Amino acid sequence: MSLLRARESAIAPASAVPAAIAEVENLNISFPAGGEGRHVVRDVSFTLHPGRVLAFVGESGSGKSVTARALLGLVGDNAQVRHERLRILDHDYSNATQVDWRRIRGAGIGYVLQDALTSLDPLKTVGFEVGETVLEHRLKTKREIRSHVVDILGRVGIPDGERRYDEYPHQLSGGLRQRALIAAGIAAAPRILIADEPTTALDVSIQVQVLRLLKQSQEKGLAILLITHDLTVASTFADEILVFRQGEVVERGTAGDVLSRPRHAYTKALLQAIPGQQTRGKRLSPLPPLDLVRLRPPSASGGDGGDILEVRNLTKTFHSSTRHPRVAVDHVSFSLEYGRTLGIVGESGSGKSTVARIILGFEHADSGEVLIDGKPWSALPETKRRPRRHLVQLISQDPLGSFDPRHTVLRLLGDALGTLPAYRNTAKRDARSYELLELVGLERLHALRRPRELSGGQRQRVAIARALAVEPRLLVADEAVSALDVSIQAQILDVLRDIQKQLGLSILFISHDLGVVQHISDSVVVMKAGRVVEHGDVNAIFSSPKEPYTRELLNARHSLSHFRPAPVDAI
Amino acid sequence: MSRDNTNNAVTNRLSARPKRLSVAVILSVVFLVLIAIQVLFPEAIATHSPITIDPLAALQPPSREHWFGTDNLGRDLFSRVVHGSAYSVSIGFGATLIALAGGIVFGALAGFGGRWLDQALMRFNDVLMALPSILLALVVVALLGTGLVNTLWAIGIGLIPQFARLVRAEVLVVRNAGYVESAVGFGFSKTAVVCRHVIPNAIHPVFVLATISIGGSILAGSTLSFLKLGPQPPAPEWGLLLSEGRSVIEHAWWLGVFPGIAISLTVLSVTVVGKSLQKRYLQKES
Amino acid sequence: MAKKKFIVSALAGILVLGGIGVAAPRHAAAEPVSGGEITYGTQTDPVNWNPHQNNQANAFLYLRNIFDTLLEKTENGDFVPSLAESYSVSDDGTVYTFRLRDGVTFHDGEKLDAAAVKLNLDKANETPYSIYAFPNYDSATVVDDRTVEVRLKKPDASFLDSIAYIGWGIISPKSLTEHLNDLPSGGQNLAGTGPFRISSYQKGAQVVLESFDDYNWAPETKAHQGKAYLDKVTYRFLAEPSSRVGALPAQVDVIEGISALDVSKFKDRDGFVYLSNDANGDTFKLSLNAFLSPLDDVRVRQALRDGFDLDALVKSLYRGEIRRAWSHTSPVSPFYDKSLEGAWGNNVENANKLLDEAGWTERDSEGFRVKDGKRLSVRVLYPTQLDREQRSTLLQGISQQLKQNIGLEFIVDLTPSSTYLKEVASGAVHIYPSTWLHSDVRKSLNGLSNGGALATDNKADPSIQPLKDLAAEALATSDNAQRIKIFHELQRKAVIDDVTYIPLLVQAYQIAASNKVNGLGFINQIGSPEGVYDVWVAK
Amino acid sequence: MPLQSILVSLSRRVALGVVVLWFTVTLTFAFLQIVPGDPAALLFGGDEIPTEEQLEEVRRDWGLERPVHEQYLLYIERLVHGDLGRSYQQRTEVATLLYSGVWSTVILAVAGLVLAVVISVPLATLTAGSSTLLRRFAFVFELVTISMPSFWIGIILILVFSFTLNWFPIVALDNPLSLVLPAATIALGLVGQLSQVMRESIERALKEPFILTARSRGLSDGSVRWGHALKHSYIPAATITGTFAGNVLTGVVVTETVFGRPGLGTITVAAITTHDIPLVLGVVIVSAAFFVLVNILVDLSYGLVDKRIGSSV
Repeated sequence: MSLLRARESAIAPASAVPAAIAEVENLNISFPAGGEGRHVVRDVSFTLHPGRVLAFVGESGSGKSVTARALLGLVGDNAQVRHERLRILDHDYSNATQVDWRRIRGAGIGYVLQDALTSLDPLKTVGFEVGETVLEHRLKTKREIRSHVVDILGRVGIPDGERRYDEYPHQLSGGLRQRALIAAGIAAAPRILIADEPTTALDVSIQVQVLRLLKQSQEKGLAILLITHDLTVASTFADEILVFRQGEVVERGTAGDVLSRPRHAYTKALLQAIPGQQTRGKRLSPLPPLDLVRLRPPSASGGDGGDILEVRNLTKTFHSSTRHPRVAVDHVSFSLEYGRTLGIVGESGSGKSTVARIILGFEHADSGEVLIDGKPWSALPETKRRPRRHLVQLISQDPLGSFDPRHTVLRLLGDALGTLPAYRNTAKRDARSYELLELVGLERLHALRRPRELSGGQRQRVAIARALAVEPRLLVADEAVSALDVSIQAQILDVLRDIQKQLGLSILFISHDLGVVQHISDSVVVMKAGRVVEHGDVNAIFSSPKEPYTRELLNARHSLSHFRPAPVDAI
Repeated sequence: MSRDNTNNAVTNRLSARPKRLSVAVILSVVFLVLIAIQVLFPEAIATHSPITIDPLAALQPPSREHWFGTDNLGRDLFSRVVHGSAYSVSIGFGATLIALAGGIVFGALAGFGGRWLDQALMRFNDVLMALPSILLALVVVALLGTGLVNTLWAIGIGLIPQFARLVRAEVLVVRNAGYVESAVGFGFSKTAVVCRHVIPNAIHPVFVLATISIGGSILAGSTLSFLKLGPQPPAPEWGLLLSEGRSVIEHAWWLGVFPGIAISLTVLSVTVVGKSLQKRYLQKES
Repeated sequence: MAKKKFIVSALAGILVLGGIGVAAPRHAAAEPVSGGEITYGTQTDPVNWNPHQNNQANAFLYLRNIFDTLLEKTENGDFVPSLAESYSVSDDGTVYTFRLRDGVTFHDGEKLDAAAVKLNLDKANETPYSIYAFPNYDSATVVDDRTVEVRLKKPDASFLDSIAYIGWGIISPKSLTEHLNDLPSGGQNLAGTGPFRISSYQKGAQVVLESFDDYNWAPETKAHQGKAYLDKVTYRFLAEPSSRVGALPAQVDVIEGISALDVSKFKDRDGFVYLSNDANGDTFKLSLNAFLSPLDDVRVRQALRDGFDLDALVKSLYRGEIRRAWSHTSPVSPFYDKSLEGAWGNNVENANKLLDEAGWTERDSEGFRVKDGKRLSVRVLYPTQLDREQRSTLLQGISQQLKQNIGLEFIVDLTPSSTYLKEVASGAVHIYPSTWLHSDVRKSLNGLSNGGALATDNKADPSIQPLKDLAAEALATSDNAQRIKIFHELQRKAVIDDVTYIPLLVQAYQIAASNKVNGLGFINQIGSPEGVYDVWVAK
Repeated sequence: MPLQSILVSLSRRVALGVVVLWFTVTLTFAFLQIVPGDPAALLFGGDEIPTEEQLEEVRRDWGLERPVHEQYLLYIERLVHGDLGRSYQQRTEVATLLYSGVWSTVILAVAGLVLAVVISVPLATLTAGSSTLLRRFAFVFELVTISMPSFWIGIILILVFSFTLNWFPIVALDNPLSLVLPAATIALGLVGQLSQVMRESIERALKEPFILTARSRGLSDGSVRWGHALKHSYIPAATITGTFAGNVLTGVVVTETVFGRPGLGTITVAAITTHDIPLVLGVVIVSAAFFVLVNILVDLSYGLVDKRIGSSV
């Protein structure tokens, strides 16, 4: 593993650490808007060194991005920034003017944001975006710029730069786009590069490529500040790690120290929350298990050994007037036993979500059939399916979108309950709603809120409560934890596991995240380009994959996390 | 560790941003309330009869007796403006109601009716849009004659395509919203989904457009009056007052100024309120 | 057949003097100068440039520059030579012989000859092409190259009025034969013999006329001979009154159509000339449909006539710039009956008495009189495009006064002309406000003898036959005194006895100009603004 | 987007546009048949009430005695051959009449649109997302222009800038300065809406990550606004301008009336008030064709400005 070797070479004795090129001492940032004032960063200090990587790790809202932006003077117009020392590239930026800041941005410090689709101006060509920094700082003339940009594109591994120069971001694949963004960040040869979640939202294989690219820059003497929510990425890549929580640095140290000998409870919890092989059968979050037994329907498990879900030879092609027809699902078959969890993994575009939508009856298959509880399902007309729809419930990635924004949580649950004959009565419905909320770990006061007023984790709990309300037999969790921070993800995964264990429900768990699937599933289906590549027991597939594609996936993940933190309780 | 409270803090911060009413909105609402009072109880506010002529008091500048001065027949302009508010407001509301009703019917049919009905209705909508609204209004007036009610139709019909487009677009957006699919997933029937979710959620932006188009309709009404195709004298409709006053504006500025201010302030207030509704309801959802 | 030969030269001197009295500028002091150009702000873009098809008095000022007629009418009602150097009438009054002037050419180079005149007369009497067909016209004959004979079906005193009217302007035969369909839209193909030719025309904007250099046949009514003083005149159509007034003097040199309120800006002001002229023909009046209840009762009509104070209304609206009218006929007409002045109007007490007598004694909640459960109500239909000079405001004032004074509901219905016909056809119209501008004896008589309102309302009613007989007598007689007597009788009947007309305003025309512009005037025949043949600009 | 697919979508739009045009003509034709008033009586004109025989003659002359559907088919047939018929009132080719007015109107409309854009773009770009004094001024200015009837704006402009200050003539049509006030009247009818819409999308763009990226390259505030954010307001701005341009006749009618300018607006009012059916139809065809054309251009321009459109559809 080249990445692995690179990291080891970077970890050198302390005496060999080159002099700092950026020093920040006791940085405090607050937003005094609205009178009360919000303190988002407290007393953060760090230094950057040429050829070394510093990583900020933390969950969303922890202040890591804001801290990094302070180096660029881009915290925001209404922010109050205080610090004892702010030296960048041998200049004091304590009282820097806009002109000073503009001089260092791009030329002194490059900045790479996540998600190149939104971080590159969609209306400008790639060449323009990459060359803009260079032109802005008058490093090249307009005549020289084209060859310079093509050169840079080549350096970040974008082939055929001449052609790409005139293309627009949407015409590039995700990996190339992210490379172009990095090209723009380093085009003016800065000495510091801030990379803010540069690999989020990318498929695993591409994440590896992007990180490798950053690594190359680092080796050429660039000081890199990496911001990530992903401890694995940080551990692979960084020399030093700062763990952020609510605007404060709770832990700092070398990558090895932080991961193997975490001191702060928060760091420990974070590490423990990472799902994977080693966490199978264990709880990820420190929260106590739910008590769901009361919910258990009288006729709990169906025929033992039978299949709740059977997918036979599904095929679905999408037609479009301007493009070639796209085969999204290609002869897919699998089945799911009662009370078990089946994971479907695959990269974006593999057709896993389309399969889910067909199973949910939101999409018609061109051919093939879905059976639920051994009875026809996808072949039924909608009116016939309607009375049985409660059997299959969806937990989506975006619970907010699945709630009518005008309704309170109570109303949302009540509406769902209203489909059951037992809950035609309003009082009964309300009582049951409160009970459900309590069961998924929410409080009574949440009942009168609207979904918009809840946090992401709370929303997902409401979604689960609502799904459970109608006494389903099968839950389809489509990327249900993908948008959540790792600690929240841990909680929701625990909830799903509790549900399954105590209620005997079957779960179809769809995710691009191999770790999550490995953690929760009994068996797994690997999909690629609409086809099932491999299908079998989760342990078998993860330990000895037969198909090359599965191996590829696992390798990519492995190179991202060559360092597996030992289970925390073992330390 | 409390349950995911970091995330909580972020969401609270975003949603709890206080939305204060600006001074402009408050003033607009106050002004519209005044207009509403004028419409409902013109006698209580007017100082004179709006139609009684007094040749001896013709063309007097504003004074304590005649706040807005008098016109060329000695009628009290202030009282005429007060009584005229009913006309202008009826045009604004009436035309908007027609457009709203027509737009919802057309738009909903197009949005729900399947591909062919949608295509047919939208092409028809294109036709209405291709007809310049003034031409449509002129033809309607030629067809039905002048007068308040006809003016209202003339303007309202011209506005229908705008509403139909919006209703259709909203219905299509809402139809594909996650919560509609989710309701289907719970086994609700199509009708139930439409009534419970689609229409209530699609209607908000439509009402916002309606608020704004009240102002536009008042302006359109005054334009028809200017072209002598709106309500006819002696109706004290504002556009008509302004249109009559414009030829003597050099000698009796008040005749050309006060009705104009009445129109502009009303339209302005409606627009400000509409925009503020738009901010409150629409941007929050997007 | 004894011929009454009209010797041009004998009368020339008198006519020139008369001409100067009217058309020559009242402010002319200096010697006229040739050359230069003016911009003239006008109210009307003609709907139709073909004189045979245009009936807009406000467009005659353009047409009179471009076209000549066979004869010209003087201020005192005589007819003097123009394109015809003389004419004669047969004793029985049915044959008119015109001797044409020599050497007259059209703008397009065609020569004026008898054939051209015959073609014009025939066209001008052909319906539906022409709107000026003369009911008694029979035929025209080319006698020789310069002589045309016109035969009438029966004697008609109004024939020469038509001959001198711009509606019978002589158009180039080439235009009439080759470009007939293009004539309405103006342009180069519209060729006459007048002192100016069309240089360019932009619909809705302006028409530019340039001097016709060959012009050498001005009638004696004009102040000078030979070509026009001006090289060029731009008529800019400014329909907005305030635009015309505001544009003078910085952007235009002359304007016409000035509202009473704006007059003070020009009248007796340094740097400006202001001219005003009463129109010939009819006054602005209400035509009452005496065959429709409740106006079928003459007492109601009288009460309506006397139930409002016209003097006060006119004074307040027009500030003395426009006069109230006393008769159906304009006071500048030779047939005007002056004895009507002060003979009617504003007698509220009597009006109420009349209505009481007529049985309209009860009142409803709004204060209107009621009889047999029906409100005393009349409906006035007025086309919006005729509404100028605050006339609808005047009607509203009358309406208000009638309500206050005598409890009569006077509904003023303004309607665009597109729906006007429908409303007329509905038959539920009591009153048509109208003005008919002409100096045509026959048209005046027609109006006076039709018993009020529109011909459609009553043409079959036998009760108006005596009036029609009187009118026919006036038209046929060759005795002018007798004709005037009949005219007076008809006017008195229409206004005092039958009350089929209620005169309101004497229509007037106004011109204002910067004072460097000289020679402006009005058309003798109908009183509207004249062309600019005599106009010159001081250097 | 490859040329071929541009041509395909273009021809589809044009075909659709022709259908819309045909629909529009038919609808208007039907409308006008119900409008009261005997065209023959109008054609006759004049002072006297025509006799029935005279009316018959006129009807024969103009083909009005035929059944309505025949008249319609005849009209469409002539229309296909480019013959718009002859005006009842002016007895001239409708095409000639329209041609005489169309250039003046196009110049006025284009001048108005250009002026509106010239005012709105800086106003929106400079004030987006800021709370300066200029923003407040813009807020008030836009609201006031949105709230004033355009004929009133025109009258005030004339009074102040032409008659009182004498800066811009309105009478001398040959003088290019005479275009300023009418164009301003048209522009002010659009400026409020246009700059508000542009500002909204610029503000939305300013919140996007790519703006942060651009700033991180050292771009000044101005460069970020003009170089990146402004372009993102193109589509809503073009939509509004397209709708406005399609409906420009409305603004033109008022403006031409107030300023006494020649053009389609003047012709429209005259045609409607005199019930001149061929002329009304002519105006409808011209303005609907203009609407269709403008919207095709606007649609195509979307793809040129934003390459994602067209490739994603």
